Amino acid sequence: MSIRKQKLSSVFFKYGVFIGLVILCLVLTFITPNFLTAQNILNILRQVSIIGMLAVGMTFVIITGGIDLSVGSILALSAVVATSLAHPDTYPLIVPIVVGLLVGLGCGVINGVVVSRWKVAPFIVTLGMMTAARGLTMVYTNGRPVINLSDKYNFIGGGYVLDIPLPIIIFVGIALIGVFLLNFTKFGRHVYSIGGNESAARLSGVNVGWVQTGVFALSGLFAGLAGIVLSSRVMAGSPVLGQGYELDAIASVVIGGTSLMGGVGKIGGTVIGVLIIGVMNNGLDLMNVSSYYQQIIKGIIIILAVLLDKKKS
Amino acid sequence: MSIRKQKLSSVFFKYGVFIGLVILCLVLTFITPNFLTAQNILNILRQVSIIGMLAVGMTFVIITGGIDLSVGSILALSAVVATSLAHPDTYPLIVPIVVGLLVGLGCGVINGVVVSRWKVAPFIVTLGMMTAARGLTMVYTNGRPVINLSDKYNFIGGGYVLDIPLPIIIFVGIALIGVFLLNFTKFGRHVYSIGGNESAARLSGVNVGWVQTGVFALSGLFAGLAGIVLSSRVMAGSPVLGQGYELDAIASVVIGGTSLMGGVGKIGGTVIGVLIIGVMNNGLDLMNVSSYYQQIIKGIIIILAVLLDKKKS
Amino acid sequence: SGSQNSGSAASGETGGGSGSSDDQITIGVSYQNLQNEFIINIQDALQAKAKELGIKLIETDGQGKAENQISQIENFITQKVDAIILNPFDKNGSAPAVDKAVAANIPIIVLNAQVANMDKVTTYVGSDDHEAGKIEMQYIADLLGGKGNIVILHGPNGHSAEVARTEGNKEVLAKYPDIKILAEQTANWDRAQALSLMENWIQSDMHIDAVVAQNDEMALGAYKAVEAAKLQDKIKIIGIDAIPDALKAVEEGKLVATVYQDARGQGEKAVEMAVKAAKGEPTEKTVYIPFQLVTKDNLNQFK
Amino acid sequence: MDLATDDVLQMKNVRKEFPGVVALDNVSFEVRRGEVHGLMGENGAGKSTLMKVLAGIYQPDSGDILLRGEKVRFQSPRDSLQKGIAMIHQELNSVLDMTVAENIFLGRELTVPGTGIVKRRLLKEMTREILQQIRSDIDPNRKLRSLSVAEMQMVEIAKALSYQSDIIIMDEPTSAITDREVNILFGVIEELKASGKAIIYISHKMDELFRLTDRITVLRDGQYIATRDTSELTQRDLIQMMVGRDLTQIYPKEDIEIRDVLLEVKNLSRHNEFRNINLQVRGGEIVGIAGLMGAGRTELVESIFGARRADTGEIRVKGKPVTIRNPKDGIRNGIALVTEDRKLLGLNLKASVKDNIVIANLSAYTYLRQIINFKAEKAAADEKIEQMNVKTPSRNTIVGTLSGGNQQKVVLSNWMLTNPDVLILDEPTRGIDIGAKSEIYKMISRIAKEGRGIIMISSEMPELFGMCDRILVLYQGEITGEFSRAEFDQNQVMACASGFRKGEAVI
Ligand SMILES: Nc1ncnc2c1ncn2[C@@H]1O[C@H](COP(=O)(O)OP(=O)(O)OP(=O)(O)O)[C@@H](O)[C@H]1O
Ligand SMILES: Nc1ncnc2c1ncn2[C@@H]1O[C@H](COP(=O)(O)OP(=O)(O)OP(=O)(O)O)[C@@H](O)[C@H]1O
Ligand SMILES: [Mg+2]
Ligand SMILES: [Mg+2]
Repeated sequence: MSIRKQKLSSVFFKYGVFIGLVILCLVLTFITPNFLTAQNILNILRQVSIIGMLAVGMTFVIITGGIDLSVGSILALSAVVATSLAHPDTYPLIVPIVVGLLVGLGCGVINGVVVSRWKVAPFIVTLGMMTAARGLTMVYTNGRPVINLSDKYNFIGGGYVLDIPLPIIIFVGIALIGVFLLNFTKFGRHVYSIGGNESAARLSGVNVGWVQTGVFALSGLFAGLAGIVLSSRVMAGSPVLGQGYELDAIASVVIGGTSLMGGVGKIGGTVIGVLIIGVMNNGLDLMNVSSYYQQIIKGIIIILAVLLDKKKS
Repeated sequence: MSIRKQKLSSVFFKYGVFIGLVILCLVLTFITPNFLTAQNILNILRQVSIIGMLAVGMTFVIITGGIDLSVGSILALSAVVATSLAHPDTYPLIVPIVVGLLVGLGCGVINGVVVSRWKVAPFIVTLGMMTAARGLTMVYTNGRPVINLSDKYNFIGGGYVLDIPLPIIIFVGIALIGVFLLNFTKFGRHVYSIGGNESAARLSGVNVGWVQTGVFALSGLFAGLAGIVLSSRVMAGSPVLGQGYELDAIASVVIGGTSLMGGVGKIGGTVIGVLIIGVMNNGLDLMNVSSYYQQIIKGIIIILAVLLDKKKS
Repeated sequence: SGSQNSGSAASGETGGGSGSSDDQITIGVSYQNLQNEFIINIQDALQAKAKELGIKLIETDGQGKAENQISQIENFITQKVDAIILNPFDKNGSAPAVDKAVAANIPIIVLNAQVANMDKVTTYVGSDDHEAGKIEMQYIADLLGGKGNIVILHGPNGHSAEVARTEGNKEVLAKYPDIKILAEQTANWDRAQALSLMENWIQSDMHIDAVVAQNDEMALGAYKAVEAAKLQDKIKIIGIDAIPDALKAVEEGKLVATVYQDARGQGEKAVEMAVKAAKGEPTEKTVYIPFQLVTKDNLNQFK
Repeated sequence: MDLATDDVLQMKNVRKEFPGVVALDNVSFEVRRGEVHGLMGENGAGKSTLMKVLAGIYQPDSGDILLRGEKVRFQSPRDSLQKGIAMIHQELNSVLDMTVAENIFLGRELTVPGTGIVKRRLLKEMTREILQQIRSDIDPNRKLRSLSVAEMQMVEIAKALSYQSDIIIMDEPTSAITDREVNILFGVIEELKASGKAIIYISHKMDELFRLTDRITVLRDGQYIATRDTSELTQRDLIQMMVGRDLTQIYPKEDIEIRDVLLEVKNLSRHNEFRNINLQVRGGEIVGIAGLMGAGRTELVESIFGARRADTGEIRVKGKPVTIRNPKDGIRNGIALVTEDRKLLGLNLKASVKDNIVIANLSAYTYLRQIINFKAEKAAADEKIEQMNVKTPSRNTIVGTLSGGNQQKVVLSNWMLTNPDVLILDEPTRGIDIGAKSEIYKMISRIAKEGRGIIMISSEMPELFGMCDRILVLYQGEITGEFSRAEFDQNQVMACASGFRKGEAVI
């Protein structure tokens, strides 16, 4: 009896956040008739795809024990640069995409190099980048959104492939790449080892500087991609895109069970974390809950999810 | 020769940030004729006083190894509650002040209790509080600023005592209280000991839970005070007050030499950090530098200041 | 103020399930940002009108992000609402939301601010921010006699109202070569930021004759700095929105004027148009509710 | 050239300075193929630093390293590993949330060529084989976190061996493993030696060095003193070389009058850790607790002090029953605990000597219980620094920069200031050199003489026999024997530590 009870509760805690997501979905299915429809599920997935891409990159950074506050700003910088090359009848589609990704990558590499060479705390480096990249975005656009984009460009965020919105496909692709890198490659191993015990990793010959640069580069690259998708979805490269997204991405990662102390975490958990926030936003909107109360609920859920997760160990 | 050189550079690094501030002021004095006037100095001090109060509380939290993202939202909640009790001919001035401070204190205590009892990472707890308190502020005011405040209330942020703006006097008072608590009391010693080695502190009989609760309570209390002063300065309890202030406060603390790892830091350093940001904003405004470039410069300065400080050790 | 009454949760009606099952008309509303007092005023008018007409409202808050508004329109489409009222945050960024509604054959009423693809919109109800920018600038230009130094306090860069109001400001200025802009910068609709910015500008030896603020909050912040420097007799300040605090300031002569935007009219008209459209009745393409200059002289009309 | 005596490694005139400390001052050092070379010296003598220079962790300020006659420069641990130098570090260096296999192959994961994909199954197999060599059957899939400290240490040893390096550095490898494992390790070392590899072995344990090494090099204060063949050395010579003076009597045990019972523990139990513990400590008495690693000794004393909470049982201080729920209660009731891991649990390494000395008793140096009385605080710290003979430049020196022995004296000072009736010492001399050890023993004796009661946990039998009036032996959380001074017998105590009851016939 007691053993079974213990087992049950241990299962609950092990998959706590996942079960939380399932319960949330069940409740919403009963309360709001429109929740469990194919259309709404696709809606939710499309809505979370942007934060999702940021969160996958963020997972790598957080597992190494770092944090990346600059993803929202990098997203915007990549978006405005990409869109400025995406007017109809100018360059082929590949140009804005590649340049946008390179901008994201570049910012990420700068973050990584400053963190790993100069040993400045990631919080500070990315706080500085967050401020500076937003400023650059403003300078680049003079504060005005970049508009008049080609249809091809707008297809990225607005199009469908086999009835599935393209952003969802991109997000799933990024998540799979994340899983692959983190769990199947040497790089992934090194990411865990640095977060678990940096000096042990160093002493084992892990090139800590490279790996750190790598995770920030990855986070920047995914932020660049998110910027392309988002600007295409809203069909404009607005310089205010992505403000505050870093906090949503971090919250998703942490809700998904990745520890801010580093060393542990999974992309799967992050995806669940992203979905919890997405489902919650969607459900509260469907139930017509005021945005003010939504904020209060969201704040409490962030803390509760982590609390639930802590009980696991 | 070489010894003297070493000494010079060690002096430079020891007082690096302070010297940075002095150089910044000298440069500005030459570039902009209006920088070094009594009026402008008072201006700068008044402008930094709000962030300054937050930063003093934040210093305590960061020295214990924590972080407080919720100060901006707590500031707003205290401000709207206080102003809602500060209409002319209703309650005596003491009522809004005390209630406002209690609101800040209460939020801080909640942060502290969740961190210390439930062992959730401060980043998460205060991220949750940041979101929830902003939501509460919106609910309380229904999204509208609280206006029509009594002259007495408006005196707090707008008045002068002996030709010195009251907010400056309050800030100086808070800084002195901070220095006293941190360097002259047992509580302060315990703050350092927790940040330096929490387990060792616990085993030495330090009541870690109390001290953690204490630092968050202090941070909340000072945020409440900042809310009163700011709402009084702008003569309205706007629910959007203080957005993003947490990052400015954290940046000031870190620029001032307090380590995000905990265990080391000084209120004096924080005050210098606050002044660097304030002087920089003021100077760039005086030179009419566009806010876009200001952001870029600010981002870079945050990183450089910390880099400079790192070289010290 | 300080009322605890929640805005939208208790929106109009409560009875019945959601969705389109009953014959009650359901309208989905996406506000640009419910942290903005003016938008909340529109919300109040909307809610009151909906209650009067027995309409069910589903209200959502874009929180200052165009992408949120697109998501919200997607949600409305899933919920099969009868009509949508969109109060767009971003002229371009919120435009795809209109496309989606049109594709789903749901009438869409755009409220208060414009979108890039206005031609697809069922009805536009609102005022032209461009117009507001012109009105305030023109008034200042007249007061200065076409000659003098001004500073401009912008809204958040890239925000649709900021973009349009700036265009309006500049359009008028083009006619007055003797009016010089000494400085312009964003204060993000924020009173405290405007106050600091203005304090710093006053320090820098500028001879400012007028402050053109793109909303009242910033105008009031600027006034605070001007008053502290005892320059209130020398510097004229104008804002936009006619929030209660600003009306009081106009009455006391602190602001020379503000520009009134009719939140109530806009909100009510939007609901009326949405109901018409939902019932399949023809609607006007544009319902234009003009801005009006508010000075001491015509103040009583607006209280 | 005879390869067997050829120097495989030469370090010449190596100098390494840290801010304020010259850790190595012109040190030269040679190692031959096929020898076990001991490295000795007091705490802070520079042994680890010298080895870290060799392992590429620190770059020397000056001096050369010649490997097989060829000059090398190591920029990082990776360089040195690639050149055939592996190191077992003094501190455990495992990634706790990774598996045994992942830890062992960290930094040199075998991958499918050109893809970066790790060959997981292969690595697990290889791990199993490597562990076999040290006769360990730890599951390669287990997370390091789930292992005991001894098992972790064995994984580290296995890892270092698996590099197949020519030179293997072992920095105090036996400080956390049990005798059985020590014997396995020594066997492996013999094999390695026979196959022509060079081992550099650092330890503070004399017997190990005499048993294992061919030659011994001694460092003192960052300076090279001498290298001798072990066979030519006596223990006394070695101590003389290390300390620079004669150390005749290490254990200053004195006859002290045993007074009233100060601490009494009755039937204390804590789930899965210890059961029905009864013990008494009297004034002036030193009670030892022996047992193997993992016997639950630390858990027991932590529960007495209040760092953990016992499930059932009673604690009496001076005859009065007391409730102890946290360290504060422990301190209030006159109990002090010097923890086994001073860096992790004992000290705030970022704070000054003074701050660390006064922290547990800070209230005594305050006005109104809050405002610090700086004068009183300084006086107290200075008095203890003097009394305990803490070697520190000043009371404001940051503790992290002191040597291990001096750090331990700071911890002791901190607890002595609380004026405890009962002082509990958990492995008080672990990792401390012989000179500092003897000083700490002197202090322990002096503390007992003041009429306080002492509980001392130690894994070193000679230390317990040298210092204690009574020894309790713990096996898997239960007391299996109690010995008075007259009954001390190495075999009997070992038998109890292995699970036999005292008196049960074991030869
Ligand atoms: N990273 C460092 N920064 C500053 N000082 C250091 C550092 N590492 C070692 N030292 C100092 O260098 C000296 C030599 O230290 P080292 O660790 O080599 O001694 P050791 O002989 O290994 O001692 P032990 O027996 O305690 O391990 C000591 O004074 C120590 O405090
Ligand atoms: N934090 C922990 N989590 C899981 N297991 C632990 C933890 N701490 C200790 N253990 C386990 O508890 C047992 C007792 O550990 P410990 O080494 O502290 O015993 P001990 O008798 O005090 O040994 P000694 O004092 O000789 O080191 C060991 O099996 C150890 O692996
Ligand atoms: Mg050492
Ligand atoms: Mg132990």
